[in-house]
Order: sequence, then structure tokens, then C-alpha cells
Amino acid sequence: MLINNGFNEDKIQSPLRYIWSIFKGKSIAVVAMWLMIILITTSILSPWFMPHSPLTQDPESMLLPPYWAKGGNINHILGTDDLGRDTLSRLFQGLQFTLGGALTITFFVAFLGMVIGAGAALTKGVKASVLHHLLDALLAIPSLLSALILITIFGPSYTNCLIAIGLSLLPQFIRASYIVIEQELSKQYIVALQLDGATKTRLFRYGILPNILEPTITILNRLFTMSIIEIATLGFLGFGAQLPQTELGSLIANSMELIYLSPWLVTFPGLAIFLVIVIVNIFAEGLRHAVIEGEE
Amino acid sequence: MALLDIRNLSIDIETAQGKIRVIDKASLNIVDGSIHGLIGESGSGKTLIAKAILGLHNSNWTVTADRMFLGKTDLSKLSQKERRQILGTEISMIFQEPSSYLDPSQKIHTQIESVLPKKTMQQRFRRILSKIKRAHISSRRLQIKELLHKVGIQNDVAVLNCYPHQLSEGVCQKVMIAMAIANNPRLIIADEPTTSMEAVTQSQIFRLLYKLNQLNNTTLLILSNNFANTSGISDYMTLVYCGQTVESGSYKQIMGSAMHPYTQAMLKTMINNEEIYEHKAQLYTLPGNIPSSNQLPIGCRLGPRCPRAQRICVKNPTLTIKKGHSFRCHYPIKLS
Amino acid sequence: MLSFLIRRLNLLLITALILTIIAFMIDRTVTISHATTTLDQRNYIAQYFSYLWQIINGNFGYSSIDQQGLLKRGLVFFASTLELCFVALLFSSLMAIPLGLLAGLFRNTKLDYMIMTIAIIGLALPVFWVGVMAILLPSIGGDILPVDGNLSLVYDIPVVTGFLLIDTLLVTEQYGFFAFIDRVAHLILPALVLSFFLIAEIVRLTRHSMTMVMRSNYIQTAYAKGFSRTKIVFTHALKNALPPIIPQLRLQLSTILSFAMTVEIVFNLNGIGKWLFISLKSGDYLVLPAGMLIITGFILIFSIATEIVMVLISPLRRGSLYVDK
Amino acid sequence: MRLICLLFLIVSLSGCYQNKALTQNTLIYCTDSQPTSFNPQISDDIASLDATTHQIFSRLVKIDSKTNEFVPDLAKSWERSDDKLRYRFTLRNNISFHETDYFQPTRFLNADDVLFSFNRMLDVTNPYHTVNNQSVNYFYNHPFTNLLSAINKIDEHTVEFVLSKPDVTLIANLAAHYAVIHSKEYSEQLLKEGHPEKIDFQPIGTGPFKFKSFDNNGTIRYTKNDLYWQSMTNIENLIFFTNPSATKRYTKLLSGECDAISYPAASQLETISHNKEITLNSKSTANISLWAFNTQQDKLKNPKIRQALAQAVDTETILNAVYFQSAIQTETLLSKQSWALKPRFDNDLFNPEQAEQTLKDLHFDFSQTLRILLSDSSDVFNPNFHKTAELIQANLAAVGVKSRIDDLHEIALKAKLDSGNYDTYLTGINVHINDPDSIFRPLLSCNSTPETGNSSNWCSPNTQVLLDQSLTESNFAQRIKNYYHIQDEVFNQRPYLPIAHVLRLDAISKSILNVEVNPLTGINFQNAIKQDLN
Repeated sequence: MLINNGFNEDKIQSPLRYIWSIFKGKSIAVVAMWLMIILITTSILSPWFMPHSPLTQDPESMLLPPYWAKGGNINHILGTDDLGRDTLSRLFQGLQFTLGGALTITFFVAFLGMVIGAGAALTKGVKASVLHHLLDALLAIPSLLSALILITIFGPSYTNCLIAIGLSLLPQFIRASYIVIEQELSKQYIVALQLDGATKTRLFRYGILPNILEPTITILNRLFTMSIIEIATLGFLGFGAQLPQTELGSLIANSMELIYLSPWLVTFPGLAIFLVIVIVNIFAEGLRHAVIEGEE
Repeated sequence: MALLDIRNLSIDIETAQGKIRVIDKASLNIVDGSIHGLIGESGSGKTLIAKAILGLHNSNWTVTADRMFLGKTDLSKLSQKERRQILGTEISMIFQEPSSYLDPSQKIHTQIESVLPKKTMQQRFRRILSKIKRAHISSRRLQIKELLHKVGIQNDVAVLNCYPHQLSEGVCQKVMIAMAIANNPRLIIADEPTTSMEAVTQSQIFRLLYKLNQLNNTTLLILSNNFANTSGISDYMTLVYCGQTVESGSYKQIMGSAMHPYTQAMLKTMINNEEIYEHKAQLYTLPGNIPSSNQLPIGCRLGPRCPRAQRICVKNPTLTIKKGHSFRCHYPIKLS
Repeated sequence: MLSFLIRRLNLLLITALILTIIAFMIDRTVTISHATTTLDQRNYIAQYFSYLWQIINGNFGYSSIDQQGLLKRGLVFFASTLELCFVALLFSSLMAIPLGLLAGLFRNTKLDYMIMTIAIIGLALPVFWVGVMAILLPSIGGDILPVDGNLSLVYDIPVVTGFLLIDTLLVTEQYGFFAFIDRVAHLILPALVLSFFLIAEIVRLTRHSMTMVMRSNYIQTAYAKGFSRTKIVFTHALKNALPPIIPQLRLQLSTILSFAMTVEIVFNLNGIGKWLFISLKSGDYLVLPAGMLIITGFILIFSIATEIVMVLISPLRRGSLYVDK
Repeated sequence: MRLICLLFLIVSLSGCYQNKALTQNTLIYCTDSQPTSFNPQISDDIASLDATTHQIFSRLVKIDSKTNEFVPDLAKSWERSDDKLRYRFTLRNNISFHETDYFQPTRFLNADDVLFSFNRMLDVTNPYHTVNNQSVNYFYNHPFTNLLSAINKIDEHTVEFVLSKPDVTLIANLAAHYAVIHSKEYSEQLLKEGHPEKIDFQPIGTGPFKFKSFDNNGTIRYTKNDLYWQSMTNIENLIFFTNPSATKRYTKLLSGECDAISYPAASQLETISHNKEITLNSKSTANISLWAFNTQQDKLKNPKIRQALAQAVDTETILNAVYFQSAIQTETLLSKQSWALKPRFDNDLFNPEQAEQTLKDLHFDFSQTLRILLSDSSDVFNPNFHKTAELIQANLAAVGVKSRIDDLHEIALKAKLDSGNYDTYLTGINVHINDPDSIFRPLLSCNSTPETGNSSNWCSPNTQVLLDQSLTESNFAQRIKNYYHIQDEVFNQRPYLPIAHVLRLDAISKSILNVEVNPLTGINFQNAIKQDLN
């Protein structure tokens, strides 16, 4: 009997490696990925290499414009705020809070949501239906409102804001992962696995998890985007990070009264939020396409 | 006389790992008025060939052919518009799983009506006139009714007012056939028309197709993975393996004197009720699996599985034609 | 049909009940933590039922600041929010559906990438920031558009329906159509900002839906019938691609409202978001359960309504009336 | 293509969304906060005064804005008896109260109305005395109690005020915001209806504008009082609109949605002063922004420590960074205009080196954290508390003192102040009468609580005696001397660090003329004229 191996010139690539090789071909997405890595590392490391501390006041140079504008100073590339603090350092500190918060939320919510969603999808009966109705009810509450409710109960602070946003986004994520897993469960190969007598965990690990990569990326991306926007929004409304913590949204709120005097102070944090979301979205979109192409 | 004459049709598909030649120099010659079976395992490229004939290919396909003629029209040189004119009137297609090939949001009536020849100005005018005369002639309704009766649907009114999801697969397939024959095309391509159907429905559909061929003299190209099923009604057969046409010939030639090892293997797989199998005897299969599309062997693609393969099989065999019986093999089975 | 309705209403009631429990829990928590009223000594279950009874009777509590009934005021504010959402939805549908269809139709072409870039940008623009930047508008472009508020103050419009677009039309004897135009002018900027997000969302949904439809088998059939691409798009694709967007969009309703609330706060529109925000800032925490009940009540009723409408218009879903899946 | 259509739509709308005919006789004043009531007798916050004193009500006498002299208003004339104890006021005839949906006057103003208005404040037996009267220090800023012994009705149009001892400030008091005249008839109608509290929320007065509506979004509508006895303006509708964001107010002023705004953001003053379309109206006030040290707190008990902390703070930077041009730097509690001001010429008010040295000498515990308490919302005397606190924090850090900023919201803040458990408090005080007592008493009296102004919990017998003495002191020179003593003590003991005297600022569109702003009693639109500039 002949064996096929002799003719298999290429090795069969592992799916992840295969997806990676497709992803590498998407130049914009790769650029976005590098930008994302740079953004995260710089905002974490910024206290060590920034020339100015984000809290140092300088009465001599208040409200400096960015250095390219008239009256700008090369010491403060993006200018200073009304207390003479360096805008760039403050932006990075803000990024630390916003981006870090969003990543934390994404991580925890994704984990919890996946577990609960999978639990709901894999179990039947009273437990699932109770969860279902509870989700229906919770999903009807706009996330901003539920975040406000939770913050009113906990009191405004950065950590509470993160908890509130996480909790308010959790139902959405549970529902999303539930739907995805449910869809996957109805597919033939899962039935085959079930007939093989696979346990729930095995079914989840080997049957479902590898096949829901693409929708998971979409959900995660959405979760991340929403949490950034919500952190910034709550910060802007004064329910999030409390001063002197500078979160990008509260940075905008604090400079709002200065908008005519120094519009840069409002422009830069907004642009930062915008760029972070765009970069992450492009990266996620690229990844998603790679996964889709890899699966096809 | 050949209605459809395809020689050395190749299809390359662009993928992330480069171009893959999925159809490799396939040749097909369909005699006018015959039933031609295109037989191959699933994934062997039958549907691709059919789509290439219809021109329904995506932008990342490259289709090349030495000859691709439908009657006297060169299919490979048609513009989009010209091709559209041919589709439906000259060639039509019947798909597998018909219910998914019918628009779920339109009633059957609308869908059938849309394939009927467009009303000319004259007809419209006549219709208005007839309305004035209060002589109610709904020619279209009649036409549709006739079509449905032709394909064996009796309760036409009920069916016409249904959405596809309310009908069974068999009825849907009949509707598809009705739509396909609406314009009396010269060639009907039936792509596995009976998969996922009950046996009774299957034979109904086959009988219907056979009748069409006999009554209207419509040429039929039946794509199938079921050698046994299709061979029954086919006048001619072509076998495809991994995008290569291995053997082609009339029913008698194939059944009686298969030249290619693959054909022979297929013949052997047919369960023959006259033979008595021993208890626990193994049924015959070719060893190995069909290679996946990105790891196709070079030369004769059956090579690794072929019981008669030798070193020279890594080169592509040339087409041998004997009395309309063609095959591609370096070591054909000798006529016994 | 009747059994379907009863089943849906049944689900609605259970969800509504859960929501009142949540509202009750919020009510108790804020009352205890901020001690605005004397504490009720009865056990929680008895308290809950009296709370539920009050809600059924339309008594959502009273503002701790001016002792006004919360339900009536909340509804008036919510009407304004809905108006904003509606205008934004209308505007963004007009913009986004054609874009999404085009993107889906010309998938993976330059046009598609361009449209998707627009969508990502729309999603990424923080709503409140755009609102803040809009403040700069008068100093750049003069008094083109009003920067905030529901309506110019010169118009004193009595509240009839709560929907200012309608109310302004009711006072044409006094102000002519100026009040209406003024209202429209005040809605343009906030609706535009809210649309950014909505456009992004609708473009994505439409594109996905369109792609799925264009890949489906019956489009192949249509090609095989010899139809032109335009004809296929208009006769087959649109009809199948658009309806699935509606339930998808319905799922986004709470997100849309969430964004609308932010827009209101930034643009100083008297909607439910600003109401909640101002009340919370001034320590009136009882608005939270009331506001929550109003918003969620609307979302529940609206989703049931869309479901019924969907069943009525979409032949595919009508099957679910008869077949219990 | 769609974008072009949209732009076209916007452009076409922009031409007509503002209706000229309607806006022409409507004046919109955008304020920073809502009034707490519509009666200046019970509310003395700026917003309430702006919304009521000159618009709805009239007083017996008023101050002429140009000459600063007292001129008759509702009183035709007045005469003083020879013993300087009796003042007799003759009222004008045919002065009608507002005719509104909720009240139709049947008679003109007479002596009963004047009596009612004052007795509501003075007479504890008056049925209205306790209406809407929740504040403990109801008469704190109304020195009538000490002043008057009786108010008599002589005839329908003559009222007599009897003083307990000679006092020249009576006329000034009668021109103050709390001396407005209410309608007795209206009060009786309300009593009958059983809603006496409405008197302060649906007011009836004799002023140039009558109250129309107040909605919870912060819009107050007035219409012209057609029965007003003086010549009137061309303004038919007066609208007050509350928008807490100074930037938004300014934007609306630019876009023509507001005709005048109160307190434009300090940071925008420079841009506003360059704008030719806008008049910037600034009036100096006695309102003062200050940093209070809680003298009851152990770590701040030593006045030297308070001195040193005060020395560490650079008030000039605060002024530049927070107030821009909206305030005047000060070292004293009294404003430059006050007759009791003791001028001071110290050069080492800001001296961090010396401050650090003093603290070291006093063995100040540098490891402890000094808490800076502040409100989380802005107020008229400080546009941005938090920024001020941050600057102070940086100053303190420079001398090695650690500090923490506590932003608290209204209710929590009040609780904190009541508990007395705080170190320092960044606050300020509003002054409504041009009298040193109105500043010193709330800040320094033992009877005053942190909530009413004494946020340093200062109580010194010496100060208290001086305060009480000067109130009854008839010798002016002695009074001044007393106040000088108080100022010295404040300087030495440092319960407060004065930061700035805040200006009353209003930005008014050039199309509005004759708006008068009185820093003590509020804005006056009586004579305002709106002209069409186009």
C-alpha cells in the first residue's frame, strides 16, 4: 500500500501559524499591530523616559502651545496646560489609565463572559433560562446608565469606574459569547463529538474554542472599543478617575474651559482616544480577515 | 454532433498559498440530445467545471481552455452581456439542495415569472387591448401552470403562492427544473440534483429529467458523485478525479470496457447483487484518500493511489481517443 | 398569532418583573447609603411588593429636590431623547445603508476599504469630544448652527406630547414654522454626532448582511438565470439583506441610547441623560430607578413591537408563528 | 454628494433658524446658576438676586447707578425727625402689582404692603415668618433686628420707621436687596389657597418685569409689566437661562443665543476683551476667595504654623493661573474700597524659604498629610477650586509639606464641615452689604459655624468683643479703630489666607444697551434696550 507522505512536500501548517502568515501579508494591520505594541509599552514605560513628570507644575511656562505653533517650546513638544504641566507626559499618563483600564476590563470581562456564556450554552433547563431572563433584563439597561447606577452606589473613583464599566459590559459579552457558542453547538461536528461521549469541558476546549476565533475577535474588539469610550465618557462626566489621576476623558473635561485659550489641550486627548480606537480596530479587523481567510 | 465541446479546460484559483490548479486540462464533449453524466467524488471539481461553463466564476479564478464551444458560440470569448443572454435561454442549471437556491423572500410565482421571456412592447400592447375587450387572457399564468404540470406539480396554485421554505426539497427541485426548462434551453446542467433527497423523490426527479430529454430533446449534463445512480440514465459518461477528466465514453464503453484504473475501481465499488459476498468480506475501495487541494500530486493525480502506477505517472498522461472513447492513462487496462 | 403574542408577552412580563426587582434594589441601596428618607422597617419582600404596587400605579417616586413626580418628568425628558435618536437613526440610515450595501457588494475592493475606514473612524470618534469640539464652531464659522439646547429660548412651547418636533408644529399660530425650523436646527449637530456611531454600526451590519446574501445560493441561481448584477441586487439581494439588519439594530438600541445620553449631556439637550446627570450631580439619587424603568420599559416594548413587525413583514420569520422551534 | 446636500441644507437653514421678529424684543441672559428662590429676602445668592431684586421687585429707595446717591423709588419722599429716630416715607400713588395668571391685584400699593414685607422678616408672629424659612441664620445679614423698634402705618400712603437708636445705615438697608416690597393682598390670597410657600416661587412684585414661568431646566421667563410706573424699555420678554459651563455660555453669546452672560470663564477674558461685538462689564466686589485653616485642629493650633503655611503659598501664581483677570490679588479680608481697610505693605508674604525654616524650627511633623478640603463645583468666588488646590499643593510640596486634596460634593462637604474634622478648606464668602461687619461677622464670630462662613472655627473672646462693640459703636473713628484691631489679629493669628477679591463680570452683547450691574444687589435690566445692529 502506498503512503501519501512522500508526496506531501509542504508540512501542514498549524492553523494559528497559517493565520499569522496571512496576517503578515496585510501591511496596514501589521503597522497597526506595531503601533499598538509601541503605544502600550510607551505608556507603561513613560514615567521612566519622559523628560517631565505629569504632575510638575511650572508657573513660568503656562499654557504653552505645541512647539510647532507660534510661541511653542521644544521642551514641551505638545505644550503645557494651565498649570504649566507637560501635555505629552499627561497624555501618556492618561493613556496609561484609559488604555490600561480598557485592557483590564477586556481581559476580565472576556474571561468571565466566556465562562458564564459557555456555561449557559452548555447547560439546559432552569439555570439557563433564569440566566436568559436576567440577561434580557440587564441588556435592556444602557451600559452608561448601569455604569452610572453602579458608580452612584460605589462612589466615584477610577477603580469603581472600571468595575462599573466591566459589570455593565458583562451582560453584553455574555450574550454575545452565548450566541456564538450556541451557534457552534448546533453544528454537525459538535454533534459528532457529543456522540463520541466527549465531556462538556472537552467539547468546549476542542470542539468549540478553536472554531469561534473569528466571532471572538469581533466581540473582543467591540468590548475593548466600548470600554475605552465608556472609561473616557465617565471620566469626562466626572464619575471616573478623580484628580490628580489624569484619564483622557477627564483631561478633556478639565481643559474644557480653556478651549478658546488653548484648544490643543482639548484636541490632543480626544485625538489620542480616537487614534487608540482606530489602531485597535484596524488591527482587529486585519486579524479577523486573516482568520476568515485561514478558515476558508 | 457535439453540443458542448470543451478541450483542455484549466482553472486556477488564487489562494493565500499561491495559485492552485484545481481543474487540470479537463475535456468534455457532449453529444446533442444525449444525457451526459459527469461523475466524480465530491470535491473533484465537477461543480467548478459547470460554473466555468456558465461563466459564474469569481474574480480570483483564471479559466483557460483550448476550446469551449456551445454549438457555434465560443463561450470563452463572450462578454458579460452576451453571456447573460445565453444563460437561461441556451443553458440553464439545476442545483443541489434546491431550497437554498430559491430566493426565500419571494413567492414561487414571482420567481418563475421572472425567468419567463420578457414581455415585448407588442405583447404589452396586446394585453392592454385585451383588457379593453374584456377578454381575459392571462397567458403568463397559463404558461406557468403548464410549466408546473410539465414537471409534475399538480396543485400549482398552492405551490405558486408559497415561499420556498414552505415546500419540500423535492417540490423545490421540481420548481427549479420548471424554471430551467422555461425557455427551452439546449443544455441543462444538473448539479447533483438528487442529493439529500429521499429515494422516491430521487427516482422521480431522475424520471423527470429522463422524460425531458426524451420529449424535448434537451441535452442534459448530470453532475453526480453516485456512479451507480447516474449510470442508469446516462448515454455518455465522463469521470473526473481531482480536477482531471480520467475517462469519457458512452455508457457501453465505460461499463463494458473501462480503460482507466479509476473507472475500474468505481465499477468495482458498485455493489452487485448477483455476486455473493462472503461473510465479513471487505468491499472494494481504492487505498488512500483524496489529496487536499493544496497538496495535489504532480502528473497523474491518481498516481499515489493507483494500483498500476509506475514511475512515469509523475508526468501528465496524454489524452487517448478511440472511437469516441477517451482516457488519460499511461498504463490503461488492456481490453480483455 | 395569538399564542405567539401571548408567549412574547409572557417573556416580557418576566423580564419586566426582573427589572422592577433591580429597580427596587437600586432604590433601597441609594436610599440606605444616602439616607434620603426614613428607613422602612418591614422586611424586603413586603417592601418590594409595595414598591411594585406603586410602580404599577404609575408612582415612580418623587424628586428629593423639588418633590415633583418622577414618572411624568422622566417621560417628557425621554421623549426628547427618543426624538434625538429617531432623527439620528433616520439620518444615519440614509447615509449608512447605501454605503453598507456598496461595501458588501464590492467587498474587498478600494471602495469597500474606503467605506470601512469611514465606519471605523465614525466608531472611534469619542462622542463627547466631538461635542466639545463643536463649541469651537461659532468662533470659526459664525452663528451657523446652535451649539446646544433643545430650542431657542425665545420660543415658549407648552408640553403637549413631549416630542418637541410635534409640539412646535402645534404652536404655528403663535410662531409660524419658525419654532419647528429652530428645533430642527437644534437637532442637526447632536444628531450628526450621534450618527457617527450609528453609521459605523449600520454600515457594518449592512455590509455583512449584503455579503452573506451575495454569497448565498439563490444569488447563484439568479446569475444562472442570466440576470444582470443590477437586477439581482435590486430584486433579490436588497429584499433579503435589509430585514436582518433591523433585529440586529434593535440589539444595539441600548447602546444607541447610551450614546444619546452622552450626546445630551454634552450638547445640553434636555433629555433623559442630562436629567439623570444633573439629578445625580445634585444628589437626587431616586431618579436612577425611575430613569432605568422608563428606559428599559421602552426598550422592552420596542423590542416586542419590532419582533411583531418583523414577523409581519418577513416571510421567513412568519414560519415561527406556526412552528414552535 | 450627500455631504454636499447636507452642507446645502445647513447653509439654507442657518439663514433662517433665528427669527428676527421674535428675538428683537427678547433679551436672554445666561447665568451660571439657578436661583434658590424668587425672594431676595430669603435667598442672598447672586443668582437669586439677579433674578429678582431689580426685575420683579422694587424697594422704597434705591441707589442711583451714576451718582451713587439714594434716590426715591416706591417712596415719593422721606423725612427724618429731629431726634434722628423716626423716618417717615410717603409712598407713590397708583402703583400696581403684577397682573398674572395666578394673581389679579384689586388695589394699588399702599402702606399695608410695606408693613407686610418688613414684618415678614421682623415679626415672629407673622404667619409668613416661618414660610420657606429653613435657614437658622435667617436674619444674619439683615441688621434690622437691632435697628428698628417699630414700623407704623400713618395713613394709606405713609409709613414710619422707628429706630431703637440713631443709625445712618437705615436708608442703605432700605436700598438693600432684602428690602423689597411684596403684596399683602397676594399673601392673603395664598393663605386662603393654603399654599403660602408659593409667595417665594411665584412672586408678585411691582418691578418692570413680571414672572411668567420657571422650569426645571433652569429657564426663567419674564414678560414686561405693562403697568409699570416708570418709562419702559423695548424689551417684551426677558429670559434667564442657566448653563453652568462658562465656555458654553460664551459660545452662546457668540452665536447670538444669549444676549448677555454672567461670569464668562476667567480664561476667556482676554479673548472676550478683544471681541468688538461684546462689552465686558466688570465690577469690583467685596467677595473674597480664601483658604481657611481649621484652628481647632491640633496640627494647626499654633498660629506660627499657620503663618508659615500661608507664607508658602504663592497667591500671585494662583491669580495668574486660575483667575486670569477676573480677580484682584489681596492680602486682606477687606476690599480696597472699604473704609475700614487697614493697608498693609509686607514684602515677605510669599517666602517659601522662610516658611520652611519656620516649620523646621517649630518641629513641624513633615510626615503628616495636610488635607485640603474643597467643593467639587465652582462658585462665583473661585472658577476652579481644584486647580487652586493643586497649585497650593505644589507650593506646600516645595516646603516639604505633604497634602491631599479632598473634593467633596455638597452633602458630603456639609457633613464634613459640621463634623469639624478637616484641616484646611478652600472657600470664599459672598458679601451683600458694603459693611465690614458683613465680612468679619460670618468669618470670625464665635456664633458663626463653618457652614455660615467661619470655616476656620475661629473663636477668640477678643475678636468677639471687638465685633459686638463696633456694631453698636456710634463713634465712627472708634469703629474704624476696632476694625483695625480685628485686621491685625487676623493677620497675626492667620485663621485665613485671603487669596483674591473677585470681580463681578458680565459679558454683554453690543446690541444691548443700558444694562446696570450692581455688585451687591444684582443685575438690572429695567432700562436695557435691545437694538438691531444689522
